[in-house]
Amino acid sequence: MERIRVTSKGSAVKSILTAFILVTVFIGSIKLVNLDVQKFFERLENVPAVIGRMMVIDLSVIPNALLACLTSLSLAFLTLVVSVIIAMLLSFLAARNITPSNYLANFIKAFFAVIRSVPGLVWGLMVIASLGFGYTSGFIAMLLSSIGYLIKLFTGSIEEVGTDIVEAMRSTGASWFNIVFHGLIPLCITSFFGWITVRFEGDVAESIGLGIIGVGGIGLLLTKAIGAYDYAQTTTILIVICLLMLVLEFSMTKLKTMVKYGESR
Amino acid sequence: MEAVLSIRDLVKVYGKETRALNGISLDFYPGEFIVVIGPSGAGKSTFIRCINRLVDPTEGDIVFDNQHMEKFSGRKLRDQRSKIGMIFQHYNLVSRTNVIKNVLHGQLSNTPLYKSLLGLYSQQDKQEAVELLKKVGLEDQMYKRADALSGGQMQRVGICRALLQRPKILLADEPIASLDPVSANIVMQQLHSISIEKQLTCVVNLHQVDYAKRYASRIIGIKKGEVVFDGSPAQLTDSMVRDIYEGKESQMTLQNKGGAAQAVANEDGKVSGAEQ
Amino acid sequence: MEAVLSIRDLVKVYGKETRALNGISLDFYPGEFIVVIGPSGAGKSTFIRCINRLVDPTEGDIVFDNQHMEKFSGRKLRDQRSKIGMIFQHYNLVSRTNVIKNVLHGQLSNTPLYKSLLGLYSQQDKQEAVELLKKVGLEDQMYKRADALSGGQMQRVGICRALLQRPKILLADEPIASLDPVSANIVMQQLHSISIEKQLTCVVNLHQVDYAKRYASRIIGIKKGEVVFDGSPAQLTDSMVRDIYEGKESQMTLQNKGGAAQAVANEDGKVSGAEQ
Amino acid sequence: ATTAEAESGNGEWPESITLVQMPDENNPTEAATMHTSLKEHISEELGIEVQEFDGGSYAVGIEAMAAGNLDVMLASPMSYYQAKQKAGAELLVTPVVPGGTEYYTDFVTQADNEDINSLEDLKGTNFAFVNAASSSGYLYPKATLVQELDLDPDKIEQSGYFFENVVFSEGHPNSLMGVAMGDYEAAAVAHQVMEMMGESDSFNPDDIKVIGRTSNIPDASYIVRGDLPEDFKKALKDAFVSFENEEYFEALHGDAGTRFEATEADYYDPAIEMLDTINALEDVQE
Amino acid sequence: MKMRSTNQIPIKQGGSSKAIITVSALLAASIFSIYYLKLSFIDMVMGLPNFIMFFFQKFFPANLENIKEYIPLVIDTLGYAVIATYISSIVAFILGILISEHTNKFKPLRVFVRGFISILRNIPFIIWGALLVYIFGIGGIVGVIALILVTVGFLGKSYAESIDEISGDKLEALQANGASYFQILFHGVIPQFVPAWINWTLFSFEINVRASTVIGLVGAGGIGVLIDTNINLFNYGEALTIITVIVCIILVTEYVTNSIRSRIA
Ligand SMILES: Nc1ncnc2c1ncn2[C@@H]1O[C@H](COP(=O)(O)OP(=O)(O)OP(=O)(O)O)[C@@H](O)[C@H]1O
Ligand SMILES: Nc1ncnc2c1ncn2[C@@H]1O[C@H](COP(=O)(O)OP(=O)(O)OP(=O)(O)O)[C@@H](O)[C@H]1O
Ligand SMILES: [Mg+2]
Ligand SMILES: [Mg+2]
Repeated sequence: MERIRVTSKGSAVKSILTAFILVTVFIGSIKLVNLDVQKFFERLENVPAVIGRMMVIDLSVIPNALLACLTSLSLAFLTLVVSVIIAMLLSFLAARNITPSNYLANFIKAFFAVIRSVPGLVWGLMVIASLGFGYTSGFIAMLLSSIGYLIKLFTGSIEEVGTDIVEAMRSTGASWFNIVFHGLIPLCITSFFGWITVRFEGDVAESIGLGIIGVGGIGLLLTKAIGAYDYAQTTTILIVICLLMLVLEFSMTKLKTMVKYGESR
Repeated sequence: MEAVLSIRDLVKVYGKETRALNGISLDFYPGEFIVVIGPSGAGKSTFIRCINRLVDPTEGDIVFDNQHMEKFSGRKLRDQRSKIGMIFQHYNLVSRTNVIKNVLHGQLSNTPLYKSLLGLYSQQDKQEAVELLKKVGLEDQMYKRADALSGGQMQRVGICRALLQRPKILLADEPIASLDPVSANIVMQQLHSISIEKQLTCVVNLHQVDYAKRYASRIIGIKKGEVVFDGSPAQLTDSMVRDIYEGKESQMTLQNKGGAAQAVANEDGKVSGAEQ
Repeated sequence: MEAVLSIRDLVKVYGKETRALNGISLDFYPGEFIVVIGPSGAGKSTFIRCINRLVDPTEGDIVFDNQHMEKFSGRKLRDQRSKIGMIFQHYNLVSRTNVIKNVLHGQLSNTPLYKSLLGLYSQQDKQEAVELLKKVGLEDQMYKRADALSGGQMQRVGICRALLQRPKILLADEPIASLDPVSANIVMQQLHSISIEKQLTCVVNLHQVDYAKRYASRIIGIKKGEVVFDGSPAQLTDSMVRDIYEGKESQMTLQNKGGAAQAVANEDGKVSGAEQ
Repeated sequence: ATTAEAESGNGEWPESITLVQMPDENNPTEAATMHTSLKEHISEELGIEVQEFDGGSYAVGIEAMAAGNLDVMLASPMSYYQAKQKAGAELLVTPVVPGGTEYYTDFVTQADNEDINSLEDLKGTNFAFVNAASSSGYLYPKATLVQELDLDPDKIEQSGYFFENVVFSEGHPNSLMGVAMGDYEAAAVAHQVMEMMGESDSFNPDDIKVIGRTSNIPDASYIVRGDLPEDFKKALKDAFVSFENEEYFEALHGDAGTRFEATEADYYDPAIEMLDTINALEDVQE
Repeated sequence: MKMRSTNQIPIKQGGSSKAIITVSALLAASIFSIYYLKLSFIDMVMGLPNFIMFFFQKFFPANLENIKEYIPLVIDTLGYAVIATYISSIVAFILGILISEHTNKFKPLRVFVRGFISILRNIPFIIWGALLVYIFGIGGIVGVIALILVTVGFLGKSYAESIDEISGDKLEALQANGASYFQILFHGVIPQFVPAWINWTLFSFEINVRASTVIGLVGAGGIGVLIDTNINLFNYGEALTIITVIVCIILVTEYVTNSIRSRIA
């Protein structure tokens, strides 16, 4: 009886080869970095003790924490607003299916890949040496990497949505801006919402890291609590941060569904 | 009369091997209502999409409005395209935007960006959009989101969008594939009467030979990327139709051979019926 | 004879207001070839999708194969569904997967997960898939990705997928909307002959009244979510057809009134032509 | 330092100064409000605006000082030396606790490790420093080893020279936990960190054995940008010394009797000499 | 005609009050933030020349002396990144499926997982680091776990977004076939998901390479942590070399991402 293939000739070989390479790379990496898995399992027994130690809270820090949150949130918010505007424009220039020029697209992608890979401390150093301490510096330091991230996230989404809309609008003679504003933004807006939330969290997290360069806010408070080995305060501050972010996440999800399936107008 | 659109030796090769178009030369004149027929995969969609450069032709000239389409890019290409209306097989509406905005997209190329963003389309455009929507029976759905419409409703929105461009030539890729017969007839008739009224050239891909015969002023048969028929509906004889779709028939299993022949015969029967 | 599918008081309300189905009661018997016609937005697609619960009905009973479809979920629902083939208006193929795999998806419910993942479908299934593809003239495209096909080709893949399920009842939502007349006829004929051969009940949404009359053993007219006609093709008179599509007509602008009436007349002309 | 020179050339006082606190294990969460009182005091005394920030990195602070964006900061001996080289910094005041404080680093190993009981026994062990830029976690312990065991400072990190292997754990707690769990045989951990972690139950002090310690590390001092007018620096020093808010000192230094005292110019010299013995100062050029 | 008399044709119903409220709320929040944080845009512009000068004066020329010593560290970094990317892409895929509406109809679980990965993202790395060290001590395993924590939160969300984007149409056809949940997943969702999966996974590889700074903080090897050390020692030239090495790795990843995506799209 004749054998009927389900995949075209050679594609099975290709898949096996790919799988083989992937597995080899993985095993090779494990060998390379000397992972001691046994130790890992042995020490799992420490988990309850360590977690138990963290299970204390100190309510007295809450007012301070909330105030610091306001600072962090407003910094993150402002960074977000500016970076979303810039990143939106640039990401439409960088998305493969709508870019006016492939060279430009690649340049933008590469440029921000570089920006993303410069560590926070280096930005902090350069910004503070030129601007001095303060929120202005924090804003700039966060802005750059925030834009870098958003561009990556946005272009991903733009490249995923259908080309048929671009086609239809192109055929009306609509300009690039028209296609972007009337076609792609309405289409992508829901996924953009998702990314904006992710980045808002990222910005808040980054503002925590920015304690290093003298930017206050919840991050500094947290760093100090950790430095003082004050578990009660640390846990409390964490709970505040997480609650805040959960509220944010779920309200953005709500907003997103509203836009997606929302009132038909 | 001078041709609005003149196509010479058009070739389109997808990838390395698929020759979707294989040297097509045609002239289209103002006010013609051209229906393109041909078996599935013949290259009809590709042909139509080459005209407004949604697909870049591999070889050949496309002269529209005295200008070489294949040489343009950027602003120039957009200007040319704004003179070419297009209706898509799958509607291609912006699903999250409401109906009237989708229709107004037809005038984007003539509206400054800031105005279109604020929704400040000219009163005339808006009025025309509303009138077009009324014509196709969608005045009640004007503010519904495009994705809440049925297939047929969406298609009619797409037609309004193309007409709002006030084009010199109108391309349509199976515009009535998802319409019920009454809507289909009305749409075809509207296209037809607009074509006569404004001396607008229409190029329409159709699968329904009977509609082609009823509305076309000229029928073009494409098969395997080549023009195999070009003439008036009257010239399109039953044997001609069989010829155009023939390749298909022989592709079918032998077992069905009789059935297929029968089918074509039926088809012709129907066509002549419609002709009465 | 016992009904395969028996529908009682089916109601579907979208959102808060859109009553797409408004109390439909019907019985379908083995071997019937039912064509559902009706104006755009009448609820044809909704009706068909309620049968296999792709759309959850708001009220009413659907008894298929002696079991209440509306009560099932999980494994039971899947088993029921595997006995119902479906052909979609927009093909709904997995675009990044090749043609033969898309067809074999029809047998997923009878193939254990690990086997389907490794492509180990039974020889019989594979053989049948290949035969089906040959029947519709796609043997050369077997290993092409589904998104590299033309519209018509995709639709034929969708039909093969449904047939491979070896279903007890076959639902089709405008299966020939994007096919050229010969392919359309062949597809309809295949559906028809399979329906007779295997006593398979087919429920097909169509916009083409002529096709409906030619192939159906029973025609159902739906309008505004209600059954307005249920009878044999012979019973579907011209005035009946006008009646079914009438609402549409009056929706059109006054200006076009004459045209629309004319269109319906033409339609009837065509229909009777096809009847000859 | 271009702007700084322009400012100080004519001996005019600046309109405002920037004061930066650096991370310090004894900065509690309330420190922010506490520092405000110091800031207000100085501002009142000098009659100019004082801005106060919490910094996190000495390098950032020093570069900011070099660029004229920072005037006063808290510094350790090493950072003072770097700041002097890069930004011409001068010592200003030191908080002095009445009983005196002792900052030093312990050499630790597992309590049940019978083989290691003194610094000599560290030969051939896996050893963890904190970080190549850390004073208490690297420079001081290294200097102690070099001086006491007469080792070559440039070879200490090489595997097989003295230690079997040297790692940088990047944190005092990391080093301590690494030893407690047996990831390293020994490590250098700041004594104060050990005490604080012990108090907070982060580890069991019985797991750890101290086998040696460094000499005392001088207290961190406030340093000031050198190119400010002399009379301004003097006034600034007086402002610090006259600060007597007991709540502040209690909260930050654990003793209400603590006061700022003017720092002698040679206060850090012994420490810096010691750093020189391990060639730590070579890299710091202007 | 009737049209003539109604000379105003709105293009949406219900007026634009909603949009106006949204925009003014955003604007108000931005202005509040600027005021509250005392941001100075003049400073930013004035600081720009210094910023650029600082970079070129301090960081150039790159110090290539020790470049040989970096090779094992680069390999370590890549090894950790590979392992973390593999594991977190598997974990995140499962989580992503549990978050997406298309693939998980059980709302409470959806909400729970969404909250869970939101917490993963929002607890700052220093906390995870401290916890991990207290539990597992020091070493490669901790590094890998740390990286996984950094990545899973982000990747889970990204996967979920992309799965949401895959239209319900195709899934519907398989549903109608009576395919089981997992069959729909493997035959419907996954094939469509491949381009997005490659994009996000390689992006997470990039994140993991960059995160070698943070895994240094839990005592695992890698090159990133040397940037901070060198900056703290004022060895800017060397820091620049390391940054360049990381940038190169990331640019290669970006290039691979783009070329794979355009090949398989
Ligand atoms: N993007 C593409 N890449 C590769 N091949 C393509 C592509 N688009 C179409 N083709 C191939 O080109 C040929 C012509 O396709 P085209 O869509 O123009 O046919 P058609 O006449 O419109 O068919 P239908 O009536 O089914 O819509 C077909 O063989 C098709 O497989
Ligand atoms: N998902 C949905 N949400 C809200 N309303 C819907 C939805 N799907 C369909 N409708 C509405 O339900 C009604 C019936 O739609 P349906 O798609 O069943 O019509 P149809 O008869 O198939 O039309 P066509 O011939 O154009 O395909 C229409 O008024 C449509 O606007
Ligand atoms: Mg086509
Ligand atoms: Mg329908």
